[in-house]
Amino acid sequence: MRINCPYCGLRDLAEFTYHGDADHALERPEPAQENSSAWNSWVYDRSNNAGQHRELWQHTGGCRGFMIVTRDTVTHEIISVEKVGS
Amino acid sequence: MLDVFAFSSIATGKAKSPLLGRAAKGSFPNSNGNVGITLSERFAISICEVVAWPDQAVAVRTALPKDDVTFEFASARWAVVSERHGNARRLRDKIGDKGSVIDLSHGRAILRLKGEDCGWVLSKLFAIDFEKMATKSGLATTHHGITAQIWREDESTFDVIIFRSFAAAFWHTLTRACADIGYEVK
Amino acid sequence: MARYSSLAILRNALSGNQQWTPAWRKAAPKPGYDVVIVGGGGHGLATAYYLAKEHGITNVAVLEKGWLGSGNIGRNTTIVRSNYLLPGNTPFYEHSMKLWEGLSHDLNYNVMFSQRSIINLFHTPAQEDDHARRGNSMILQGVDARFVRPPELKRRMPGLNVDGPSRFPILGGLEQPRAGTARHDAVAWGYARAADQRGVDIIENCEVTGFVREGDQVVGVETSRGRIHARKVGVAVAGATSHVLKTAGLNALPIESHVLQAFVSESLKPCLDCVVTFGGGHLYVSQSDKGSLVFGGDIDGYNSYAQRGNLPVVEDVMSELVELFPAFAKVRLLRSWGGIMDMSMDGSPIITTGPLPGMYLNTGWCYGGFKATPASGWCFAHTIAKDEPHAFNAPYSLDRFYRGYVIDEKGQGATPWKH
Amino acid sequence: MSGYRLAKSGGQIDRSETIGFTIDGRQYFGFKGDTLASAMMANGISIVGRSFKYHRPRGLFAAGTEEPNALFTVLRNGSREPNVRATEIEVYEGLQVESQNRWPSLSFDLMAINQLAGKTLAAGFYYKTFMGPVLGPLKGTRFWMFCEHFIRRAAGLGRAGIEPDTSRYERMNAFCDELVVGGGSAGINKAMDAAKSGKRVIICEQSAHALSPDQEEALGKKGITVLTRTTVWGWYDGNVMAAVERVTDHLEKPAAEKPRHRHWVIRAEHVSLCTGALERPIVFPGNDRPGIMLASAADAYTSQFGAIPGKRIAIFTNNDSAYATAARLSSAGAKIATIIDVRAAPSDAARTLAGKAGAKLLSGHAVIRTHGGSRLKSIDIAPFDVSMNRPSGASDTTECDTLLVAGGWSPVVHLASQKGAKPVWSEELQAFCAAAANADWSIHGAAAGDFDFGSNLSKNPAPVFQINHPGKAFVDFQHDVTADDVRLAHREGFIAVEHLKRYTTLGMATDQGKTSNIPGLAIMADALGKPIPDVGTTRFRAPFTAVSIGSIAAERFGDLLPERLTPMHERHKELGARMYEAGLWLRPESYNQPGETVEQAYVREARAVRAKVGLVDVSTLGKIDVQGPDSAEFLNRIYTNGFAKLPIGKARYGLMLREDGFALDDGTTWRLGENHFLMTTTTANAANVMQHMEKKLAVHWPDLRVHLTSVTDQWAGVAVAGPKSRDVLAACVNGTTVDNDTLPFMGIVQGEIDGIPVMICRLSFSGELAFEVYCGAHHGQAMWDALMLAGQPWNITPYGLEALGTLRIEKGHVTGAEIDGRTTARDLHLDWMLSSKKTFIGSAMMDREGLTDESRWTLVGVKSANGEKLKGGSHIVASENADNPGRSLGHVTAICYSPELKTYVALALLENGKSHIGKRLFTTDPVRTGSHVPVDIVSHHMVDPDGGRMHA
Repeated sequence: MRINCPYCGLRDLAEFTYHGDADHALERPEPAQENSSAWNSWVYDRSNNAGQHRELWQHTGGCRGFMIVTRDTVTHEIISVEKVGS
Repeated sequence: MLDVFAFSSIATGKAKSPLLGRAAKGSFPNSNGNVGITLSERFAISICEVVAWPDQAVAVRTALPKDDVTFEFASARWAVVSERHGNARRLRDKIGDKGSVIDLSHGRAILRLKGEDCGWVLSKLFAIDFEKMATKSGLATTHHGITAQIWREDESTFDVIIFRSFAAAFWHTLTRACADIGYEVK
Repeated sequence: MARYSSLAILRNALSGNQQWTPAWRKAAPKPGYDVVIVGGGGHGLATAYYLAKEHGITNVAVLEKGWLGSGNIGRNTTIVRSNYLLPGNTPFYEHSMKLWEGLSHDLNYNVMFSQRSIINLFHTPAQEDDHARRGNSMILQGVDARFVRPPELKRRMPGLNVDGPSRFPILGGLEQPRAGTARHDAVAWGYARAADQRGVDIIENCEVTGFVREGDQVVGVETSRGRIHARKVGVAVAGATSHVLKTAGLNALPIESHVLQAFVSESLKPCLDCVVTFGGGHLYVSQSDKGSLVFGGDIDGYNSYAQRGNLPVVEDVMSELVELFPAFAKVRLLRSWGGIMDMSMDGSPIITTGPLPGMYLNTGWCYGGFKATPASGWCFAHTIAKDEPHAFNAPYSLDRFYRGYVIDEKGQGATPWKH
Repeated sequence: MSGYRLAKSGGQIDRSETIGFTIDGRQYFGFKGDTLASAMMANGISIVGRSFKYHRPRGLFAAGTEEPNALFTVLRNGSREPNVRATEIEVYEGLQVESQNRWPSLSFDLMAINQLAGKTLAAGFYYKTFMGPVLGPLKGTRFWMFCEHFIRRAAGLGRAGIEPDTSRYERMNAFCDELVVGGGSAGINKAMDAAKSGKRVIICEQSAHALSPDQEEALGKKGITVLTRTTVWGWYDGNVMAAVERVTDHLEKPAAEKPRHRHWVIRAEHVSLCTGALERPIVFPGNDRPGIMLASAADAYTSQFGAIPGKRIAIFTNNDSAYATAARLSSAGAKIATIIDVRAAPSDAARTLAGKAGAKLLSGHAVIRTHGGSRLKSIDIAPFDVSMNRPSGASDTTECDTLLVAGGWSPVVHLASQKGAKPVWSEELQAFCAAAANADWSIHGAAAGDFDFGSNLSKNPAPVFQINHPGKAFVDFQHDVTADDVRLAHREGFIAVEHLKRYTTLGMATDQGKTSNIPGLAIMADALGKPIPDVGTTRFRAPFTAVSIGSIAAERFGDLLPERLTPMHERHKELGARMYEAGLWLRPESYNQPGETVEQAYVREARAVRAKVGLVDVSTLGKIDVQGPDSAEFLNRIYTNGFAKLPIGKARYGLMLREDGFALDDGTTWRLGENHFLMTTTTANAANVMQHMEKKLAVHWPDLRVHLTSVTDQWAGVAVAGPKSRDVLAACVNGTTVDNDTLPFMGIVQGEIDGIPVMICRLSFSGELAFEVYCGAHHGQAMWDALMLAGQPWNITPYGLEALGTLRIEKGHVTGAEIDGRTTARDLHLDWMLSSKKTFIGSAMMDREGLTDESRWTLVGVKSANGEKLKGGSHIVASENADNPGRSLGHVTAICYSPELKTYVALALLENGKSHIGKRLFTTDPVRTGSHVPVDIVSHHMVDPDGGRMHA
């Protein structure tokens, strides 16, 4: 697999670090001092889609930037890559 | 306020290369007697990282000195290599509060490869398309978890910037990769 | 159906092997069952078998979307062990080990469970203490464990890089002598045959497409071969768990699906008599009866439902094998494949009632599914029959995550790809 | 003796150069350019291998990667390479090979008695027996393991060596617009076209000589990279192609710096598969006798090597291609006696060729039996009815020493299948072809089913895959899978193609079923009464052909594994330190003096620190430069305790949690300026913590203006610890004083040591008065020397990890051994660091019942009650009876001999630890030493609990 880093361009899988479901990661609940079901499910529950999956990758072996990769988990085909926050 | 740049000085004459005693100088031809590549360490020069705030990237880019090896290896993040001492301070003055300057002169080692076959040798170690890499350009990549920055000075000259603590191990790997070309250590 | 025995083999040999009958009936779905198990893999088949054997529940169907045993039961590296560290895990896996030890007789099917032992190598004093801690934990919970030192390792594994120069000098190993390997396909076939003999319907090429509900209650499943009613529905579909439960409206679970690659070399004369694991990375290797080295390492590390992995992990695994056995550099890789692991948030499984009334869930096996097959089926059968977990699987509840009673052998927290 | 060499022809060999080689120690000769297979044929060798199960004698069957029988072990420089196909071994002077899976010899193999067991060894017989008694000494798994012992010895092919393989393996990264797989005419055309349109082209050809020197030159002229002896074996996501180049296997004396194999990783914009097609056999009784081979093989041996398989040749075919072969063979000088064609009426073109070959044509016939021992002597031919697919009359015997079989052709679609293109059945070709390609790839020539056997010859075979007649008819030669085995699998319900494969082991041998998959499927389809495509086909997976494990591992093992060295590494070695690997770092474990044990060394070192002064290299600590106006706020969110109000020039000990509320890491962070911090992490966690914080900034707090940079390598660090540490610094530091006012606890000052700029922070891991001195890494060695010199009056003692551990255990300071990813701040008595005035990472999750449960294992101190040594990894139990210790209450995390307390002590995680303080328990180590020691449970602060010393 190769990922098209928004800054460095197309690079090998080995240069990247996986950080899991992006939509999930971006929905961090409001900081709190008490536990809540929102926090519980944010920390532990995943949609784990079969098919298109928006996921967070970091180019640790390059620019160290974070990107959201839309990838088909059934075929491994990468549909799009966007810089986080863009 | 502590003056962190005080530590970047390498002009004390007490600085020791991480390759000291590990990189035997001399010629190591291949079995046909050829020497196709020259290796050397660019030691005791200034290496800095400059990082701009997102909204200051353009301003910093224009503010950066042109005379040095300067390349943006990550978005709004530059490596600046210079023979000039105290370069960190100079950069700090140039960019002010548009970003940060981190002096890494002690934290990195720079190896220079010279020769027609640099591409062949580097391709053994890095998954980079060197045929397409422009001269006077640089990038960040990795070799089995050893992060590296690579600068192409000209058609047949490359600088590889690696973490100091990995220098000895990487040197060993690099010379192995050069063996079939034959190499000389300057 | 005829019992299997050497006599039966002779008898059939004389009649040109014409008398053998199918190992299990190709059953067609009935309109309804007491229990429907979704998933015709090792765990589902074992569950059906123990429902019949231990609880007398024989009006059971096992639904498999493809061919029987097409999932991880036939895609693993066949290692059976119970050398766990944490109290939450050990009793369950040790129960599994005890079931393994009698399985071939129990099923009248030789699953070739060979207790050739597993040795976890360690390479630093700190690792040695960690392994001692694990070994002591095992012994204190009645599991066999011993330390092995380099001279014995050298004797037992002549090719092992014991005294050669290495960045990972081998200081010794933690051995579980009762551990070993089994013939993975035979486990699925053996359970299928034995369950079938007790009246269980095994229905292949029957994909579950939804759950039949009466209010909250699950009362059956919709399948590619029609609606099938059931008083209870057990789900044991490993990597497909999230996918299947979405059809019941459950859109988020503490599970991610990841691909794990496995590898076999060309066949060799016997050169490795036990299972051995490398402490300098992540590698486990044994030699099959056919002579192939069977080995694997880390999961690829990104969500995947494709039974196919990528090159970086292949390179990692090969390099660790050569680091351990330098002579194997000249052995050749024959085949590789991928399986979809149901990775849980703490690296430990889930065997529970629910999450919906009438539904029962068995998932989260990470790497550990094969060795767990008998106990998983046994405990899941108990949970389905009695509507409550057995003491062995009580720790494997679904709410343990939210309540904070995680069982985290690797101490990695809720990052499934690091377990 | 049947095979022989023609007087002339053989495009690939150089008759002017004779090559000597040995098989099982016996000397043979061939020509330069020969493969071991062609040389054996020319030498008249008939038996080239023994089968897996029955040890039947087998001869050459093919000429390429599909060869199932001729496997040898290549011996070189004392290392062994087993299972190499003779068809792929290029002979060189002095080549030594060993035959396999036979005892005592290939021609006479005692294991062949297995054949007597005959039908009892049918598919799946293992599953039905060897279960043994339910009771007695052989109960459980014992009986099976007893039998298995012998089964394992009988199984297996070649023997792997145990001597390390000293060959070099190399990795090569490549990029191209067009990767052409296969150097046949289709491949060459494809490569040329692509090059013409200005593309960067790589062409890979697995054999040595398929490309003529002229062709190679022509391709080279176009700027095409030509890789011969290179097999593309794996197709990974994103057109990342894995290939292995056999660089020196064929050389007598390879240059030392050349790799044996080169592991190519080729990223291709587009891949053109020109992988050709493989001929497949017809399955009939006795079809495995030496002398029976594929027609295409005989064709190759004759044209490339001038080697003829036999004196009197018969051909058995179901299609036209064999006629072209017959014509070529006879024009080369071979004697073609008979052509047996299952088809009633072969085409006129075919008949003409048969005539040309001077062969008697028996159309509408089939071979139903063969005779001979170590070599084919004769065959039985009977009339055959294609429509019935059965022999339809009495048979005649015909003499021949060679039978060439032509059962039609299968396009090589393995790589396409790896790519994910499911093969589709072609009724005309009676073969699986690749599915439609896409923008990533295309397929051409014979690989696309585009066969060309010669003018007017038909591409389409008769749908005959097996001659259904009594007798052992082999489908998979290497694994001895017979047609009857396939039928048995059907009888027992193993009809799914994967079940067939797994139950019979069909297609799982080293040839991966290249010649056996289709016949096997056909027999199952016949048994099911279904068309072949309805039975299905298995998905091909990497590798296409077996590839050396060493090549894939290239540059990732042995001396090429990277290690990290601190600036003071040379000094540690000079001082006789035992180095210890932590992460990738090499760190001093202890500085053993002559005759000292590790324990004596670390106790001496620790004593010196407590009594006077010692120094330790702490350069490996993770260091992260944190800059920006929001740095303080950022750290306030990352750490559980407050950092907003940390004054400039001060350091603070901080604790981080994970989002799930468990402890992540700890360390001190120094405030160097209003907007500038230097964070230290534990050595092992440096990378994790960096990623953790980068993710927070990028994903959760993009609004914060903070820059993070790893500066671990920029700083050399030395901790100077002990009551005399201040004196040592006072003696060598210029530019600042280090007294309590200038440099209070957790204070930071700047100065110089021997002209080297240094930063000094007064903090203590050992519990003594201590300072961490940092300087630029290039100066580390000089600074170390200066401190050693300055410390001489107090004979300053370098100390290693063991002593460092001892000091921190005594003091009750935690490290990775306690922060193990399962512990909470409370477990470690760090709850005083959990700020209630703010939220921070983990604050929402850290109070859940499971994390605050009374019964959790919490940190305590442990003292050996009788002075007996404690053992790392011991568990803690209540019973004094070593043989019946009861359940585990917890475990020790770190142990040492405490010079201060004059006994062995440990830190431990103990169930409801507080409740045991002051009690007598036992540490037990049954797995390793059997040690069972009475211990007193105490507070984890075992030395100087009120911290008087470090605040001195």
